[in-house]
Amino acid sequence: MKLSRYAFAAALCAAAMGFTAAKAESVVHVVIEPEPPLLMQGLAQNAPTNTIAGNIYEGLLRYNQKLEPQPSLAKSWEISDDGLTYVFHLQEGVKWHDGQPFTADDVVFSLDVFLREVHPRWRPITDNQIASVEAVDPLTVRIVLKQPFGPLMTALEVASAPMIPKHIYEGTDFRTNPANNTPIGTGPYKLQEWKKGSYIHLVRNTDYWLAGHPKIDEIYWQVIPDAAARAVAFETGTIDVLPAGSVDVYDVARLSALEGACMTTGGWEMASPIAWIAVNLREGPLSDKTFRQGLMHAIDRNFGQEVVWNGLGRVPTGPIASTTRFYDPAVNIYDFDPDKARELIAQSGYKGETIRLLKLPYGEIWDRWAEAVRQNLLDVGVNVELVSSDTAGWTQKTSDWDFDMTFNFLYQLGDPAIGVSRSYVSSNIAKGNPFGNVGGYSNPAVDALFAAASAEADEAVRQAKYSEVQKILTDELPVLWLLEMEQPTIYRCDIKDLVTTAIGVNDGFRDAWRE
Amino acid sequence: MIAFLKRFSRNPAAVVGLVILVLVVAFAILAPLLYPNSPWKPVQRPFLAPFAQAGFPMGTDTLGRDVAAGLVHGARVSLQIGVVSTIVALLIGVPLGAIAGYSGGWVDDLLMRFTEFFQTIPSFALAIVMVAILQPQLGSIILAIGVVSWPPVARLVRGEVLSLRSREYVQAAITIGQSTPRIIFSQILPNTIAPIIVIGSLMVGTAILLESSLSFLGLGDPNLMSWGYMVGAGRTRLLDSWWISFFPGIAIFLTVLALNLAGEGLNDALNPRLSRGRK
Amino acid sequence: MNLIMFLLGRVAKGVVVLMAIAILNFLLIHAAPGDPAQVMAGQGGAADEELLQQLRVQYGLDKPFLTQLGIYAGSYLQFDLGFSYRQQQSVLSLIMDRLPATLLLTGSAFVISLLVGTLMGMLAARRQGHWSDGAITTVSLMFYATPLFWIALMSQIIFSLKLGWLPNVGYETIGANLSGFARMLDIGRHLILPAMTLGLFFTAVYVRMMRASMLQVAGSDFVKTARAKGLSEGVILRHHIARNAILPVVTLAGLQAGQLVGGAVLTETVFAWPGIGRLMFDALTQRDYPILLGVFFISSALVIGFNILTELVYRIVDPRIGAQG
Amino acid sequence: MTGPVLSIEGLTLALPPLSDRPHAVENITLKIAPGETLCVVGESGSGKSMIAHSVMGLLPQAVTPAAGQIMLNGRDVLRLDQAGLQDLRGREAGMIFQEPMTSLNPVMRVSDQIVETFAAHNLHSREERKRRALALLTEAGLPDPERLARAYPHELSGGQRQRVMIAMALALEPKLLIADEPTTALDVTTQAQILRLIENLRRRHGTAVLFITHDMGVVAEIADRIAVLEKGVLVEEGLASEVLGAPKHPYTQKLLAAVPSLTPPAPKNLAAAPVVFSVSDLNKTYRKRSLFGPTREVVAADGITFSLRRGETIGIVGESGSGKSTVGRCCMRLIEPEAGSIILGETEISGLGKAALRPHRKRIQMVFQDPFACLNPRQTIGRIITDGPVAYGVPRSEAMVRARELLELVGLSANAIDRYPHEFSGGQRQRVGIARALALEPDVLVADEAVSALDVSVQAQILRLIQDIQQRLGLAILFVTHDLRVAAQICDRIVVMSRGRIVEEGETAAVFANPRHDYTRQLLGAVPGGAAFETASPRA
Repeated sequence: MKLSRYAFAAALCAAAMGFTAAKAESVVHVVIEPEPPLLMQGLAQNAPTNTIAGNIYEGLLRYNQKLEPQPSLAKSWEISDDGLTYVFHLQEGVKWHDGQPFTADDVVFSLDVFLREVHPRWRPITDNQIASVEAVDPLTVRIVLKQPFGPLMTALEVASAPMIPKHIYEGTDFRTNPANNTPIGTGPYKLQEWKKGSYIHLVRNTDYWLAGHPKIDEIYWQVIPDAAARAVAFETGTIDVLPAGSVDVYDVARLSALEGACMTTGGWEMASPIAWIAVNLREGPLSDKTFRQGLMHAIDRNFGQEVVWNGLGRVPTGPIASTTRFYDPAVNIYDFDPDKARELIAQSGYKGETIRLLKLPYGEIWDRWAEAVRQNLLDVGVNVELVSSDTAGWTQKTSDWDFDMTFNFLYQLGDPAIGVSRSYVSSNIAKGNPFGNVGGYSNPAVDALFAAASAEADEAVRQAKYSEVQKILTDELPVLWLLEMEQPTIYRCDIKDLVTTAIGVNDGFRDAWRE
Repeated sequence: MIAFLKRFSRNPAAVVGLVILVLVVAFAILAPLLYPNSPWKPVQRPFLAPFAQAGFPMGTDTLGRDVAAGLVHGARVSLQIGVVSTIVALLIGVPLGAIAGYSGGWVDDLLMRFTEFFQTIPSFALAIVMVAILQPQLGSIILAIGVVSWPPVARLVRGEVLSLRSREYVQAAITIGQSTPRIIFSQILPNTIAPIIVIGSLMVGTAILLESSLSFLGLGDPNLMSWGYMVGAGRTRLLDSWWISFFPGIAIFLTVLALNLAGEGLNDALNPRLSRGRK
Repeated sequence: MNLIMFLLGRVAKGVVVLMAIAILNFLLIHAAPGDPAQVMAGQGGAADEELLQQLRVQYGLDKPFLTQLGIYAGSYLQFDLGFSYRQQQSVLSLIMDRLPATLLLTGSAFVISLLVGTLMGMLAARRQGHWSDGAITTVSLMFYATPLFWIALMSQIIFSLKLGWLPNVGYETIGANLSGFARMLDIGRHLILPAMTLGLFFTAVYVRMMRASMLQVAGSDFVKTARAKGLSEGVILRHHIARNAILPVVTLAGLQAGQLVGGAVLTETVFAWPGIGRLMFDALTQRDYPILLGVFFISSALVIGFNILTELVYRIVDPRIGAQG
Repeated sequence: MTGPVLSIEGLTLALPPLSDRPHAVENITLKIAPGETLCVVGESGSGKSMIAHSVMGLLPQAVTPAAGQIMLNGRDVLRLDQAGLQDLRGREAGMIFQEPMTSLNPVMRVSDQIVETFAAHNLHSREERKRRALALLTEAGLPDPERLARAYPHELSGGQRQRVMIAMALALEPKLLIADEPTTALDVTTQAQILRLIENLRRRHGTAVLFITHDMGVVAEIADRIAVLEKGVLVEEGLASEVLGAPKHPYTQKLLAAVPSLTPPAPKNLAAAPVVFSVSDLNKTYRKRSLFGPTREVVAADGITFSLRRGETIGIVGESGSGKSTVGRCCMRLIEPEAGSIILGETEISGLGKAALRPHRKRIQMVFQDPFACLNPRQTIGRIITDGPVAYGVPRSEAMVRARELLELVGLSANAIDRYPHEFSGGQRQRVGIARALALEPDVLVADEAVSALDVSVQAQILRLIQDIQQRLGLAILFVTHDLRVAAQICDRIVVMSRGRIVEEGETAAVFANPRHDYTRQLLGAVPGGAAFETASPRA
């Protein structure tokens, strides 16, 4: 077994790299759960797709853990002083996995045609902010904006704006193109085999434009549906990397303590997810601000952080995560205070109506959390009934506003204009999107502040506006913020430089190597 | 009746089963007295081992809830699910089987084909789909378990009715001019009660197991603390906090075991003809 | 000749049943709430009405219900099980990728449970009242009464984690690139735990059934005849009692094939076994109806297959059936 | 002078506690000489089968030998261990049982079942065993033994199976053949053949036969000596001619007296009585359809025509499969005939729908064969009897009063009304069944083998009761039976059926005295005991 593996590696290296000296092949086994439906990142941006496809596709930019833009397919860039013109210079000698050259035409096609049509997060940016995207020459792209839009520079990572090969997709029906099953990107890894239900096998792209990268030869993303089985698989050595959320939080400490196992909470700076309970503000007791404030005092958020999440994460103060820009701690603070909660709830005139709390179907920990919150609320006399559902049911109910309260967590995506405002502005009240303003919160002042902040080039002015928004929102409580989530990635310590960017494992294998 | 009790008590395993059942039912009934607080309420620090602290003989779970309280309250839920879903299955299966067996001919054919459909569709998969689509709630869980469990009942009842139908006393009932429904209800069904009770007792156990499997897949009623929920919720902690899922697991095991032992005892006691084989 | 006629008859009947099941499934699932277009769009992180409409048109979800049913039935008749919107692949090819694993798992669990179950049942019946009878009966009851997933997890902890004897997840060693006999061996090692877990419950059922059946047959007239001929108890047990006692067990096994295939969902989940049970469960949580319907169809076909198999066995064991047609 | 093959000395078999008596048999002493046939007779529950089983060491676990010894060829069976018993069985004694349908292993070929007897005793080579099996089948008089040897039991008729059993029992040429009611389940002609076969083999091989039976006719046919058993006690033993000719014990006398005579009594004059029930051209064919392959047909009734006058009893006789029961049930419309008319009084009931038929049902009632299956075990006797009148609108309380009268009429105590069927004996239950039928005050009574399952003494009582009631109420009775002795005594006219057709019909006395059809002659010739019981008659 060892021998054949070795021989295979040798053959591969010798043939592809022209190396004469045989070198031990390095293989990494990573858990992926659930199995992604598709690896074509332009069409699917769910978590598992992003985790794998970020190593197949690339965006113009990458971000370090301080969320500063770094070169990726764009080698360098210039921004005009008025903040309206962005010029990107592309890397030279970049090839698609099928050998075709990557040019500025591909960028224009991706941003202006492909993503505009299919990417729900990119579409509002092109439609509302961008005047034109054009290829100046094969290695230069110019983007002209309608008005200044600072967040553009944080919106060009691989999941938000992946580069799509024009020669494959132009003129076809994007969603049914057979090439969707054999993704072609420019990234450091190529899809070798996808054994549905079992594993996804990526092999290193020998023509990768960054010399000497990637360093790991093969990655197997293994599908293991049960969390307990995943923990055992890591412990028995079947698995090398457990991306965030793969195992029960209580297993994190135990697994990290194993010999040769390391843990990091890094790599989630771009996402910086905040978990909250979205509240349906349209009718009933929940439409009353006082009642919601009572709920906020009733929920023991520290218990959630300390016990349910076993100490991971921080209790948030408001809509903007403390780890991202424009965070302002000077807001209304809600302590765990059942007596005050009872008082506020009594004040609101609550008469014991049943309130349905929809669980998030993402595993045991969310179940426990829902149970703890329900118990908190029952303790102050709020009649809560849990509703559980599978992913489809949760999506349906949340996006159809068929809930009283629902658990959710949303990514901050580097800038409040992209990741935060979407949950609070009234223009985003639309059925069909579980990640929009599902509660129906509508406040013209908030709308105006968010709009002004996104169109403002001056950072200080933006900060002022965001601070004001945070004050208003923490008073009105359109959602009940529960936790700034911290996401532990567990891996074998001999894998180095795995988490170096703001999206961690999602594009981390470009630079990772194994001792 | 006395002869029946005598025969039943001659089977020690059946008596043990009955005793366990009585205990479980007693716990279920006395739950609000034994543990007046909600079993969902965290009462101690999490992961307290059994007997580590007085008053918590079975320790606490991930949120610091008393496992013993959950167990006692869970007995109510699990028994309720087991019994009610069995009743649902019987309500579907008994009339269907009786009609098929008594009518014969194309009615029998049609009903048995229908039963065959339900036996051909993988039952657990069907239960999952039903619960998922109707939302995991007590009602949908009971319905799903009932719907996937009735075919054996229908077959059993049909077989019994088929054999009873040709019995001479049923023929006699026809000749004395009794109406068909009357014959079914007064002559046939009373004589199928024994096997129905036996299969019913076994089905209660299967239903409890089925509910635990649904819970494991996240398809339990989130507002009810059943044993299945407890085992499922504690399963990831088998290694370091075994007691969280062990005690409810044992409870399920003992109850199902007891139902089986009692059911078999019942079977033997009701069927003295068959038990002759046992010395 | 007789056998071929029988097989043809059974297969023909099976096809009719399958068709009816296919239509029944379609009705059941479409009666349920949950808009597939929305679920699919929801996964993207954001969705608007425009996108939803695009998806509905593309997948025929905008057509009237009866038209959808017509299209569905028509394509099933041509062995076209539809196209998965989420996975961008035909349902048949998705299922066929997974089918071998499920066949292997359920097939071996079926065979193991039947073999072990009947053997243990025989042993228990033979030693009726002896301690070994008690032990077999108790152990089988234990397996019967313990939740399947609990046994699955315990076996992983014991055999994979603590003892390190067997792998705990998957169908084969991923990345080992084995072939031929080595690969078979590897798959076999991976198969042991899931097949054992899935088979245990049914083994328990068959043990008890076989034991009861043996004891009942032991009271038959022909057993008395055999004794009167001076046969030894061992011969009587093997040639007379066991051969007759196994008949109801085989019938039961056929009837329980549906449970076996259904039970695979759980086993496949815990052991990351890439079979159709998990495909179904994933499809369910995503409301990927074409896959869901396809899996139900194929697994029903599987159950019918197991039924035919047991009937064949029955015919081999019991000469009375063949003669009566 | 050789010693006895089997000698049973002071055998007492204990029953488990809580049984209705402490011992199955008490202090039995019997001997069988080589080549001799000893018949052990007794009614059900007399313990006769226990004796047969104890000789083979095949007693049920609950029954334990309490005293005595059983010497078989010098060995005491009761003191042998398992291996000793196995050696003895088959070699020293062979046994055949009552039920040919269940006594052979259904999933094993006939020859294999014989061959394994040799194998069990380590006799002969493989080929020799097969050859001998074939020879045995030939000797047992089976047609085409080559083919039958490869057959499975279900492919054989009852008589053929019993021949196989005999061949098997005699495979090792044992000194003793134990036959436990071997012909009870067989038709009368087959019974005669089997008895002849046993007799022939006994002569040829000098085998002693221990023959257990309840049928005095059979005893008269074959016994050298007779042992009479009453409730586990041996009441009389002696040479056949002595016991049959001059029975000493009252019980024996009673048994013999109960055997119906084959000579019918003088016919009643019924010419003036009106016809109350008639059947013409009744047809019924059973079809078993199968998806593939031909449809199987069995003609159960073909052009059946007869009519019944008030106060008359017509007997339908025939062997199993003759269609006699089908005709009986068609008359009740429990089975739907395909063609023909059934006229009850003035009404043609054959064309009526279910609902239209119901009001007429009360006028024709039925008494069933099985006293254990004919009463709902979960209903009281009162409920059982009154259900009929209640179905016709009589208030339950009123019906109960009548039920008490009926119970007295059929010879039971009126307070039986609150008891359940299992508290009664077979004969008593049959009386309840008759009371149930009479509760509706019918014109016609169909008795389907109504006395076949009863012991002979009880049978005589029930027959007497039926005749009695007929006289009192002027019932017309259709009496379906296989037993020609019974038919001779109770029927005014006889209809002989074979394969769904009536082969002969006439006044009972005329038919018995002068049968015209071959089949009738064959049936009469096969009645065991023949004219041995002429003096005894149920009316005597």
